[in-house]
Order: sequence, then structure tokens, then C-alpha cells
Amino acid sequence: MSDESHIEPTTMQNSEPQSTAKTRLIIALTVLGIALSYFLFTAFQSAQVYYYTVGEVVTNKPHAELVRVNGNLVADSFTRISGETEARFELTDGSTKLLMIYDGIIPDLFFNPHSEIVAEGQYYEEGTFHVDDILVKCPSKYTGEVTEST
Amino acid sequence: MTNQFKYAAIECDNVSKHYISERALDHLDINIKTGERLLVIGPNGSGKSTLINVIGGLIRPTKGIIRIHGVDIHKSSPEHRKTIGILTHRPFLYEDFTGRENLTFFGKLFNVPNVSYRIEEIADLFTIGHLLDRRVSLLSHGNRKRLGMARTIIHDPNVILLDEPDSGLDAHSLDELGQTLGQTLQSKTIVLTSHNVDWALPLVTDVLQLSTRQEALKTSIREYHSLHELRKS
Amino acid sequence: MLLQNRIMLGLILIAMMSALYLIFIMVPTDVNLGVSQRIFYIHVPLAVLSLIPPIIVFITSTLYLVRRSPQWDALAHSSVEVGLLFTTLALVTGSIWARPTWGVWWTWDPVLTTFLILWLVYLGYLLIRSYTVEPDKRARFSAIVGILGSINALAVYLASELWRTIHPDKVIGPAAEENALDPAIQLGILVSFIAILLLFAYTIIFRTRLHSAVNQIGSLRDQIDDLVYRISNK
Amino acid sequence: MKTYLTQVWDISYKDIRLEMRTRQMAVSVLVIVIALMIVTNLAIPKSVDATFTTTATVIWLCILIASFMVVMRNFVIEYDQIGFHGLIMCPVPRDAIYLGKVVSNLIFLLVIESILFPLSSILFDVPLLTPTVTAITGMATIGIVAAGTLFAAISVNTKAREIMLPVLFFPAVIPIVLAAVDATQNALNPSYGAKILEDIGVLAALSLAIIATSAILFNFAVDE
Repeated sequence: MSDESHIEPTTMQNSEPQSTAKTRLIIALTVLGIALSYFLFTAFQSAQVYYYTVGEVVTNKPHAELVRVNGNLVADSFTRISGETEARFELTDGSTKLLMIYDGIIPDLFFNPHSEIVAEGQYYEEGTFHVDDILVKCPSKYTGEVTEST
Repeated sequence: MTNQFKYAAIECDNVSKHYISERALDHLDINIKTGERLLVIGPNGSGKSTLINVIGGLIRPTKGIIRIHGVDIHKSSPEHRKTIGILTHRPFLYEDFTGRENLTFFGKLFNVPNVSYRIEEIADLFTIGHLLDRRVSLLSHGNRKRLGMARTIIHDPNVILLDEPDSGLDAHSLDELGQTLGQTLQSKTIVLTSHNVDWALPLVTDVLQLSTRQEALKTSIREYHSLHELRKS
Repeated sequence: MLLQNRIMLGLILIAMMSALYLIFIMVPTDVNLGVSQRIFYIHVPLAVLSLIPPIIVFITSTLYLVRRSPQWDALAHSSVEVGLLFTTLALVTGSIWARPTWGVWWTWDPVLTTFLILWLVYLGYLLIRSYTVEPDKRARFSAIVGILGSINALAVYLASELWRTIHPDKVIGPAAEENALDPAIQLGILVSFIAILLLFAYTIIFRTRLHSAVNQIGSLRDQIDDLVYRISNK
Repeated sequence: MKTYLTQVWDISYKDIRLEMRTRQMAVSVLVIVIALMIVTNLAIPKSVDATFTTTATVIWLCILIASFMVVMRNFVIEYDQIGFHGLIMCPVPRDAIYLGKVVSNLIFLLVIESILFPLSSILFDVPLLTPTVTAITGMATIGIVAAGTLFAAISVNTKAREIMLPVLFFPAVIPIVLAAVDATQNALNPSYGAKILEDIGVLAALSLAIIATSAILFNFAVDE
């Protein structure tokens, strides 16, 4: 039978257990702090690379993966055989050049000397880059056009 | 002395609970002393179940404070819940577990020493020993209720809150439950709701009458009887 | 209050008009990007201001969970609504601008991706509000969603600051090169930023007042109920 | 501290026992995941170049769907049988309830993954059972489950639980799933080398951050 005469003393003033709840909160916040700072630390160090430079692609030769490469168009390197859609051009990061092969629509700003071009595609062993998509990075200097300015 | 005797067992301080379209409790002030057994009666919608849930700390009141042994139930540590046993409309049992598994689980969470012995003891009390190894989903409503009662007092709480423990029980089990409540749990503080006033009245020391307008009247059992006779005559 | 509203609206109108004048008439066409660059005056303020609601939501949601006072919930709610509006507009104007400049409508650049995630989080926040009935529960749940969502917004900031992206280097702010902007362009962006900032502040204040008013109506109705109750009980 | 951990384990152990009793979740998740594998395998064109990417993407898509089902199921059982109040009445801190649920969800997912990975190794013909891939999977799964458990606790208590959970859960785990896909792909690529440890570190940091934040917020999610 249940021991009905036994009454546990109820000394449940919240001082002691409340402090363990506080301890757990502090532990959780500490873990959060450490995790976030580690995350920030690595983010500063490397983190995700949205695109490579031309030099990086040529030296690393990323095989069998879709990469983005960033560079400027080499002046007068753009060629397209008339009647065909396939275009060839070169991108440069200032020192290295890379031959790109692309079959598709060229955006308006592609030939602007200030534009940086981002090409998405695959690098092939023989030193060419087969482009699937072209993005033009907008210039970071905004200046008025002399001829049209009022 | 411990808090238990220094403070009222249960203290509702200006407690209101409003749902969106209705108000279940309104400015309720009650004090329940240790060892008092209170029957809460009233028509449907007078807030009986809400009162049980609010005192048990399962529902936060819209306004007011509930103290159990002097400690605000919503600011106390989880440990404080060991003093409370609550049975609501739902028995709080896992359907795919057997009775024994359910009791073992809750016994462990309530940190009951020697759980398996305690289960046998409590199964005797409610004569559910033969049901312990059946899945809850296969039990009848009345047997679930008995198992729920066993779960409610497995940790030997000092404050026991029962929402219609008698619903769905046959005459025999009613008798048994009455005996358990009246004798075994004599020294406990009990709040109990019931539609079956004739069954419940002999078990309690006080009566709280709630109306659909959320008026509350707390009387001792003797006062209740004299009021009742007055109304009859 | 009405007068304040009118003054505020008048100011916004003046700022908007001058911004439009500057954008379409005063400011020179950009030498590289052409006419399409003019959307920059709208896009950049919108995108920059989209980053403010997460900060407000984080602070107010935390305050709500600690204090449980409905004003914080109202402020968090309106920040999310305005945030959703601004993020949507930033994404749309950005997409319109991206087509002529980058050559695509959309690219999976970290900034764009995280803005899109932020947009989804805002929608989730508003959905959980509409699917939770009890006011107290609704406020708690949305505060939780708001706090986690604004941590996501931190990722937006990290992405644009730390990861290499297709977005241009900053042209205004501490990291800007000197003389990166033509003076007329500078004036254009400044006025347009002020106009959109005023609009931003106004909408947040307006929505917060509205939500608080709804809360007040609720508690007034409660009090009336109380009175009716007492009278009918007598 | 010891009691706290015991309480956490008691709750997880109960979930595991319940699942072993019915095996409803295991069966339904496996059926869906295998169907997903078949569809993706047949639908995505076989190309030697992109095998690693495809495999990593498909695997994490499966894990994401599986974790969604697991966290939802685990809370729906709790809610329908015991009610939202059932565990609140016990003398257990709320974050112990949260961690208990996280542990049981994690164990369910690890079991599912231990079937999924050998299976995909065969179907995709990619060696997936390496220590690095295992570490990546473990780390990312913790974060996904931690976020899912919190959101499931919220969604289950709203009017439209089955649409609320995906709306909250999927956007919240996009960063960690993306990081996991990336890391898995890198781990499969032999030329990537020791840099993979950094990827695992980032995943671990993300998961820890999610679990710590969610444990704090869960106290408010069930505060009735």
C-alpha cells in the first residue's frame, strides 16, 4: 500500500534549481559564441569561392567540375566565324590569358572595356574553357557619360 | 517548518483565464489548505477543467498567480512539479506502450525510487495488476482512466488534481476509486471535479461551486449541505 | 497624430518627387551601364534597407520573449511586413537591372541566394502568425521564428562582406574608393536614399500603430465584457 | 548534471522503444527515400564529370526529406497521444525534453542513413562509406535535426501543422544542407585533400550554433 504518512518535505524554494537553469543557459550561449566565432574565422579565411581568377584556373586545372572564372576581355580577341554561333575569345586577369569557347547570346556590356566578365563552365586539359553561361560584372565606378550629360 | 505547512497548499490569487471567445475563469481567489479535499462542481462551461489545468500549471492564466506551497507555479523549477499529480481529460498515456511501460517511463521522469516495486504497489491500489502488460490502445475507456489515476499518483504527490476521475467508470470501479481517495490518500490535498455529486460529496471536505457566469462560491461540506437543504425547502 | 501623419507623408512626397527628378532628369547617364543604371537609385536603397528589419526583428523578438509585452510583438510584426515588401522590391529591381548588366535575370550569387532565403523566412513568419489563433502563442511562435530568421540574415551580411561575389565593391560607405561617384550621382543616390528611408520608417511606424490599435481594441473589448458582466450580475 | 542527462536519455529511449513497437516511421521513410533514389537515378543523365555532384545532391535531398518526416512523426505521436501538456507536467526542464527529442530523432536518422549510404554507393557506384563522408553526414545531420525538432514542436501546435513545418524548416536548413552537399562533393574528390577537415569544422560549428540557439528557444516554444 502507498505510504500515505510519508510526506516529503517540500523545500522547493527556487534558488538552487534556478541557478542550474541559468548554468545551462550560460553553457548554451558559450557554445553558440564559440561556434559562431569559429564560423566567422573560417569565413574570413576562405569560405566559399564564387569564382576563380584566370590565373587560378590555369594553375589548378579544376577537372570535371563546373567553375566560374573571372577576368577582363582581351581586346580584339573576340572571333566568330560568320554563319556560326560559336564564339572564341580570351579572358585575362592581367598576366595570364585563357581561351574561352562559347555558344550563346552575348550580353550588351560584354565589349565594354570596363566590364569584368564571369564565365561559368568547364576547364579542359588542352587549355580551353568551355563556357555555359556568361555574366558581366557591373563596374564599381559610376561616372557620368560625357556626351549625354546635361 | 517546511513550506508545506507555512503556506496554503494551493493559492489562486486573482486568477483569470480568457480564451478568445469565452472567459473560463474570472478573478478567482481561492485558498486550499494542506489536507483539504475540494470538490469543484458546476455546469459545463463553468471552467472546471480550466481550473484544474491552470492550477496544475499546464495552462498559463491570462491574469493572476497560482502558488503551490507558496511558490509561483510558473516561476518554480521543474523539481517543484514532483509535489503535483494531475489527471486531465487525457490520461497522458502512450497508446503503443503497455501500462507497465507507461508507468515505468513516468516513474523514471519523476525520479521515483524503486519504480517496479512502486508500480506493483499502485496497481494493487487500483486493481489493475492484470492490465499492466496490455497495450493501452487495447484498454477500455474506464481502464485507461484507472491507469491514468495510477500514473497521476505514481510519484506520491502531495497535491492531487483530478478532472472527472469518475467519468466512464462502472459502479464497482467507482466504489474502489472512492475508497482510494477517501482512505489511502487521506492526508493529501485533492482538487477534484465531478458531475456525479452524490458519489463525490462524501469524499471531500469542501465544495467550490462555479457558475456559467464564472462566479465562485467556496463552502465547507457542512455549509454546502445546509445551503442545499435551504434551497430544497 | 493626424497632423504628424500628414507632415510625414508630405515630406515623403517631396523627397520622392525630388528623387524622381534627379534620377530621370538631373543625373547623367552612366558611361558603362547606360540608361539601365538609373534603377540603381531605387535598387540600392531598397536592398540596403532590407537589411534593417532583421536587426529590429531580432531585438524586438528577444525583448518580447523576455518581457512578454505586446508592443514588441507589434513592432516585430510590422518590421517583417515592411521587410517582406522591401526584400521583394529589392529582388525585383535587382533582377530587372541584372538582365542588361550581367546578362541574366538571376544568378546564384551568395547575396541573391541569401536574400531569397530571407524572403522565404519572412513568408514563414507571416504564415505562422496566420495559422496560430491564440494571441500569446502567436507572439511566442513568431518571435522564435523571427530570431532564427534574423540569424539567417546575418548570413546575408556575411555573404556580401566576406565572400567574393558578383556584386560590385562598395561605392559608398567606409570602404569606398575616393571619387568613385560623380557628384551629381552622389546627390541622386543621397536624395533617393532619404526618400526611401522616410518611406521605410513611415510604413513601420504606421503598421506598428495599426497592430497596437488592434491589440488595444482586443483589451478594450475585454474591459467592456467585464463591465457588461458586472452589470448583468447585479 | 547526471540527472539531467538521464532525463534526456529517458525521453529519447522512450521514443525509440515506441518506434520499435510500431516501425511505422521507418517503413514509410524508407519507401519514400528509395522511391526518390530510383526517380533521381533514372531521371538525371549519367555523366562521368558530374557523378560526385549528383550523388552528393541526391543523398542530401533524401536526408532532408527523411529528416522532415522523422521530426514531424516524432512530435505528432507525442502530441496526439499525450498532448502538448503531457511532458510539461513532469519535473523535467524543457530543454531536456528538447534534447531528448533531438537525440531520438538523430538516432532514427542515423539508422536511415546507414541504409541509405550503402544503397547509394551501389546505385551511384561511388565509394561513400569513407570516414570523412561519415563525419560530414554526422555533423550536418545534427544541425538539420536540431532545427527540425524546434520547428516541429511549433508546427504541431498550429492549425496547419503539415504545411507549417516545411515552410519553416526548409528555408532554415538551406545553409547547412548546402554546406553538407559541398563538403560531401569535396570529400569524394580525392584531389581535395586535407582541406576537407575545414569543411567538417564549419559544419560542426553550424550544427552547434543551431542546437544551442534552438535549445534556448524551445523553452519558449512549449511555455503554455
